[in-house]
Amino acid sequence: MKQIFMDYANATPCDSRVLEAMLPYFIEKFGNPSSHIITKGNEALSALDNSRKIVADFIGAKFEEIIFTSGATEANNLALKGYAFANQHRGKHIITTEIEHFSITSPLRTLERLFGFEVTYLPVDSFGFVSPDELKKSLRNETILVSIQLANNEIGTVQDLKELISVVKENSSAVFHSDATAGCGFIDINVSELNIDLLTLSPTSLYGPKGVGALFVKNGLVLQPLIEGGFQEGGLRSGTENLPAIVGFAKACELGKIEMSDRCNYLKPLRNRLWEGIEKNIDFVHFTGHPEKRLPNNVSFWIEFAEGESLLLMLNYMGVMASSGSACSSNLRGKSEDDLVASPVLTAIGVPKDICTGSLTFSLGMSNTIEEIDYVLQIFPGIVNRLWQMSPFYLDKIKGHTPKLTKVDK
Amino acid sequence: MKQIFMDYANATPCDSRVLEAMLPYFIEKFGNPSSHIITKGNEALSALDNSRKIVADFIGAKFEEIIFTSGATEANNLALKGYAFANQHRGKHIITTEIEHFSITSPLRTLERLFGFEVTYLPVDSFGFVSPDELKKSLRNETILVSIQLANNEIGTVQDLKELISVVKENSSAVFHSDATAGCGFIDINVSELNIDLLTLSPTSLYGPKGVGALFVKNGLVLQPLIEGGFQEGGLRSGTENLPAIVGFAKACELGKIEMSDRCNYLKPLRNRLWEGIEKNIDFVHFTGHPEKRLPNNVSFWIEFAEGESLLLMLNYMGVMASSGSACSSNLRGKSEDDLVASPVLTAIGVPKDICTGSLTFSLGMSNTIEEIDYVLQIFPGIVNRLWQMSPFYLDKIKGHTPKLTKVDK
Amino acid sequence: MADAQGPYSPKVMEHFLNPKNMGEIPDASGIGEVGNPSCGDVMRLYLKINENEIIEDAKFMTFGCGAAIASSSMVTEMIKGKTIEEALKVTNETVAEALGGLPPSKIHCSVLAQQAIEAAIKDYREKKAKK
Amino acid sequence: MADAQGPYSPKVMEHFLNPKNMGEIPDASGIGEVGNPSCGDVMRLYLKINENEIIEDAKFMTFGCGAAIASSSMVTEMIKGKTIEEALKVTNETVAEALGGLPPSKIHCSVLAQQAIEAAIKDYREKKAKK
Ligand SMILES: Cc1ncc(COP(=O)(O)O)c(C=O)c1O
Ligand SMILES: Cc1ncc(COP(=O)(O)O)c(C=O)c1O
Repeated sequence: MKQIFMDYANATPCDSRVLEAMLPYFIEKFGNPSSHIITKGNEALSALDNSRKIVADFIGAKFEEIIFTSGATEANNLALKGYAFANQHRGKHIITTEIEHFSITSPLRTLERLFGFEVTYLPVDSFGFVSPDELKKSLRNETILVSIQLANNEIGTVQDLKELISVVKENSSAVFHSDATAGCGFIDINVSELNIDLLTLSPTSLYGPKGVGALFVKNGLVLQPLIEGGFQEGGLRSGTENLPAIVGFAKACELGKIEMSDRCNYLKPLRNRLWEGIEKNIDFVHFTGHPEKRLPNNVSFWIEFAEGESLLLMLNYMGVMASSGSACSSNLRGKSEDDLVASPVLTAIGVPKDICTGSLTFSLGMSNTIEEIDYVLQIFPGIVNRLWQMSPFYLDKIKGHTPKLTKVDK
Repeated sequence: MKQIFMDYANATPCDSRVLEAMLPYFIEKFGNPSSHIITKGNEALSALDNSRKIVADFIGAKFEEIIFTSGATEANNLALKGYAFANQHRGKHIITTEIEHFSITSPLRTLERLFGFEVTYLPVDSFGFVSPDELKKSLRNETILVSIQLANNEIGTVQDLKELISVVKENSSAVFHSDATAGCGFIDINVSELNIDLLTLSPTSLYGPKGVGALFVKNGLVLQPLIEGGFQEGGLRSGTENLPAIVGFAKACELGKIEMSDRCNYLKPLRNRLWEGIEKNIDFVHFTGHPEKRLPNNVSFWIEFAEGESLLLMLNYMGVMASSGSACSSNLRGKSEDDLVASPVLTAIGVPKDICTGSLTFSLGMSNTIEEIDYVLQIFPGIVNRLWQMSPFYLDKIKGHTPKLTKVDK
Repeated sequence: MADAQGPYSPKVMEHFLNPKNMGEIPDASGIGEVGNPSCGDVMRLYLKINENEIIEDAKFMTFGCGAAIASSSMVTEMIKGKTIEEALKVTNETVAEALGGLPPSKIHCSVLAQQAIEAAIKDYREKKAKK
Repeated sequence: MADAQGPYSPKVMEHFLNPKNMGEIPDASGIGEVGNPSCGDVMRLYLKINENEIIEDAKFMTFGCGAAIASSSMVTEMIKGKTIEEALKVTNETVAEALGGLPPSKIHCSVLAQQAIEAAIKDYREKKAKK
């Protein structure tokens, strides 16, 4: 059976041009940039410098403002804990939102629990937007840091960062961090236009490699490093640099810069076709996120009377791979039921908490085709119906209601 | 000119079999192990599980006792800060040695400076050995953690960990961590025989990839994660797993296990030839580290009246790459003179502090040959002599002294 | 560790994809509905019990994940033809075992199945007592 | 950022690999020895100064890194033929510049060169005063 991958928010293959750029750095150019007195090390340092320059250019930053990390999660942790530890004498209040990734909220919970910080989690509206007014009201004298994502990987909503940043800048001395992991492959970012202080970048949405990410740290900001040792990355992140991945990240940025608008133009019609097809053919569907201000590759919704993990399993059985924010589909590797955590994003945008929601996210990529979209639209109604037929809630509900389903498999 | 690489302690190329094992995971098998409900994710999780099993077997650990990190530096930071933060209620005293890598001492300095811990830095003897008696005397009721390296990457000395661990276990309730980065490619490690609690592993000396490492965490130990987020690695280390590198790491362990003794048998005679040649032909040389209990690939020494960076530059000019612990050769990327840090290892073993030592380390690898050793032996005396001829100290010293030098270039 | 098949055993997938005894029993002797408040799973079990207290038929309606649906299907198969005393001896462990094991985080789904039997039999006994 | 040549400019490497004016001047008019206690670099500068206070010859002996040796070599070249007043105007910046720049962490090597001139000329003047 054909395998159709529509979970690009959680995993992307490397672009073959990215892998090609990386390959020399495994065996041939294996040097350590810190040993740049010797030829091999100097060759490595040149590649590192060159990569840093490309990634800096990608977001309009300066060379020395890019700190390479092992990924977006580490960059988020460094931004939050690193800034908090180094600047706690100025205040111990941090502001974020209710729809951040766990790599934002988990370190913040630790700062609260172990290190005496106070964190405000701003609510969002039903589209997932943070209100500039609420943000303004939550700023205090002791607020040292505000962290708000660029785009949400689950519901696709893209914040108006520029406005949110100016609210913070005009009303406080707090610095602004944004997790741009989910957006940086689709949205042109310029750190000086945004007037932002800290920004997390990931190659994930750029068809770059795993094992690398970057934190933009505006010149002059002081951070306490989390990973200390050999003074790499200006002392902010020690450890021998993962040069193949860094070179691949840079290549992905270089290609992304050139091809970004083409990619968006390719993905948007596919996304719209999927969205419209689902809207037309399936009942009890609630789309999530803003219809316009959203990632060009994201279709997200929840379906009444069908549970997310079951939807995923059936779709996967039919060769279609997507993701869900339902508790039941989370963290299946956990040690107990307590390790299952529903996505807080759905709760934050007002999806009723008392039902285990059938949330689904299709995130498209450059390998997807119209034919694939049409195949999904062909099989999906039957899958939904099958689960409805098992659901006691659906049974109770439909007495007297004729669902809009147009196709039913078997 | 032929390039002769003898700095394997700081950089190793991937074994081609390691790279081959990694390749499918960049493009084809690009899934995210956390999305293992879907086929691509499950394929990734299987590879992750399989890799974890191989790395666990490599040191006789259990599957769930291996935590993958982005490298040895991160593993060291996680072991030290992670254990300290989670167990500070039991005491705030930590013991380490004066010859640890910066990825041990830097996080410990931070624990002292910012978080109220007290750290004892045990002295070592002239070979670099920690004294079991001194260790015993330094243990206190509040000692929660002892961290002593397996082998020193600079002077090659291998500690008797088994004895040191039993001193700690018999006289305290502290847990024992060891940084095995420099030793794990050459020394068979069994965590249960050692009775060790935490152990840092790196693929560096195993011809594995950059960007990955592992921390062995004995079942039952509680650590505060440094990088938090999506609950990967049992919650101890979040972030999408760097699967290609993890698979490569496992392959490197697999091969290392099989080939370790062959590798040692290949390297030792080369090392001895280099050592003996230098000993015979060059005056004012002081070998460092223990002559027997040392890494099979390491020749380290310092030379009077010649500075390390100059030696490196001249060797490199002649096509030979090595490393030095001299201040002048350190951290050349630093922002000022203050960023130059001499290796504390040499001071710890009693090398006179007041001269900028001409320390050199040749660390051999499987690509090196007898011919390469002989080439080094041929050019090295001339290089040393050239620097001596420039040195005011040498000038003052040799009045009346005939140096042992047998060959002099030009 | 992951099975080559995915998070679930082949048996779980079999019961999930082709559940046995799915649906209602309109004139059920006892109906048990149990749920897991933490994730919202709900399992409704219908039993047809004859005068010898033998379970002649069992059906289910379940809202939940793959493990919940498979556990529902498996439990109906396990108790059909059994006396209610025998059925009450079916535990979550036996359900999970019959399914070839469940991931640790999904053990609660087999617990739900055990609870559903208990609830349905309680309902049957209460209805019978009322008659 | 790294130069394609390594940490040092081609000019530094040239002076390091083929230093000019290396050695002693047995009957030097002035000798300056300066050092950097933090890393142990020592630069000894010998000057031959004629009756018109023109530096006729300059030689050095240096223990130190590539930058220290290159700075020594460069500074001897720069001051040969100059009057001592002119020589005293040679600054660490001009030495570093003449070398095509130095890494920030190595600027102190060019400072050493400047200090060596000052020390050697001081020694010359003291010796002269004693006569
Ligand atoms: C918005 C967002 N931030 C951060 C991350 C963490 O990225 P990584 O797991 O690559 O570290 C993700 C991953 O999906 C994400 O979607
Ligand atoms: C003994 C020792 N520990 C730790 C490290 C740090 O390793 P990495 O830079 O790969 O994180 C090194 C690196 O050379 C080392 O030699």
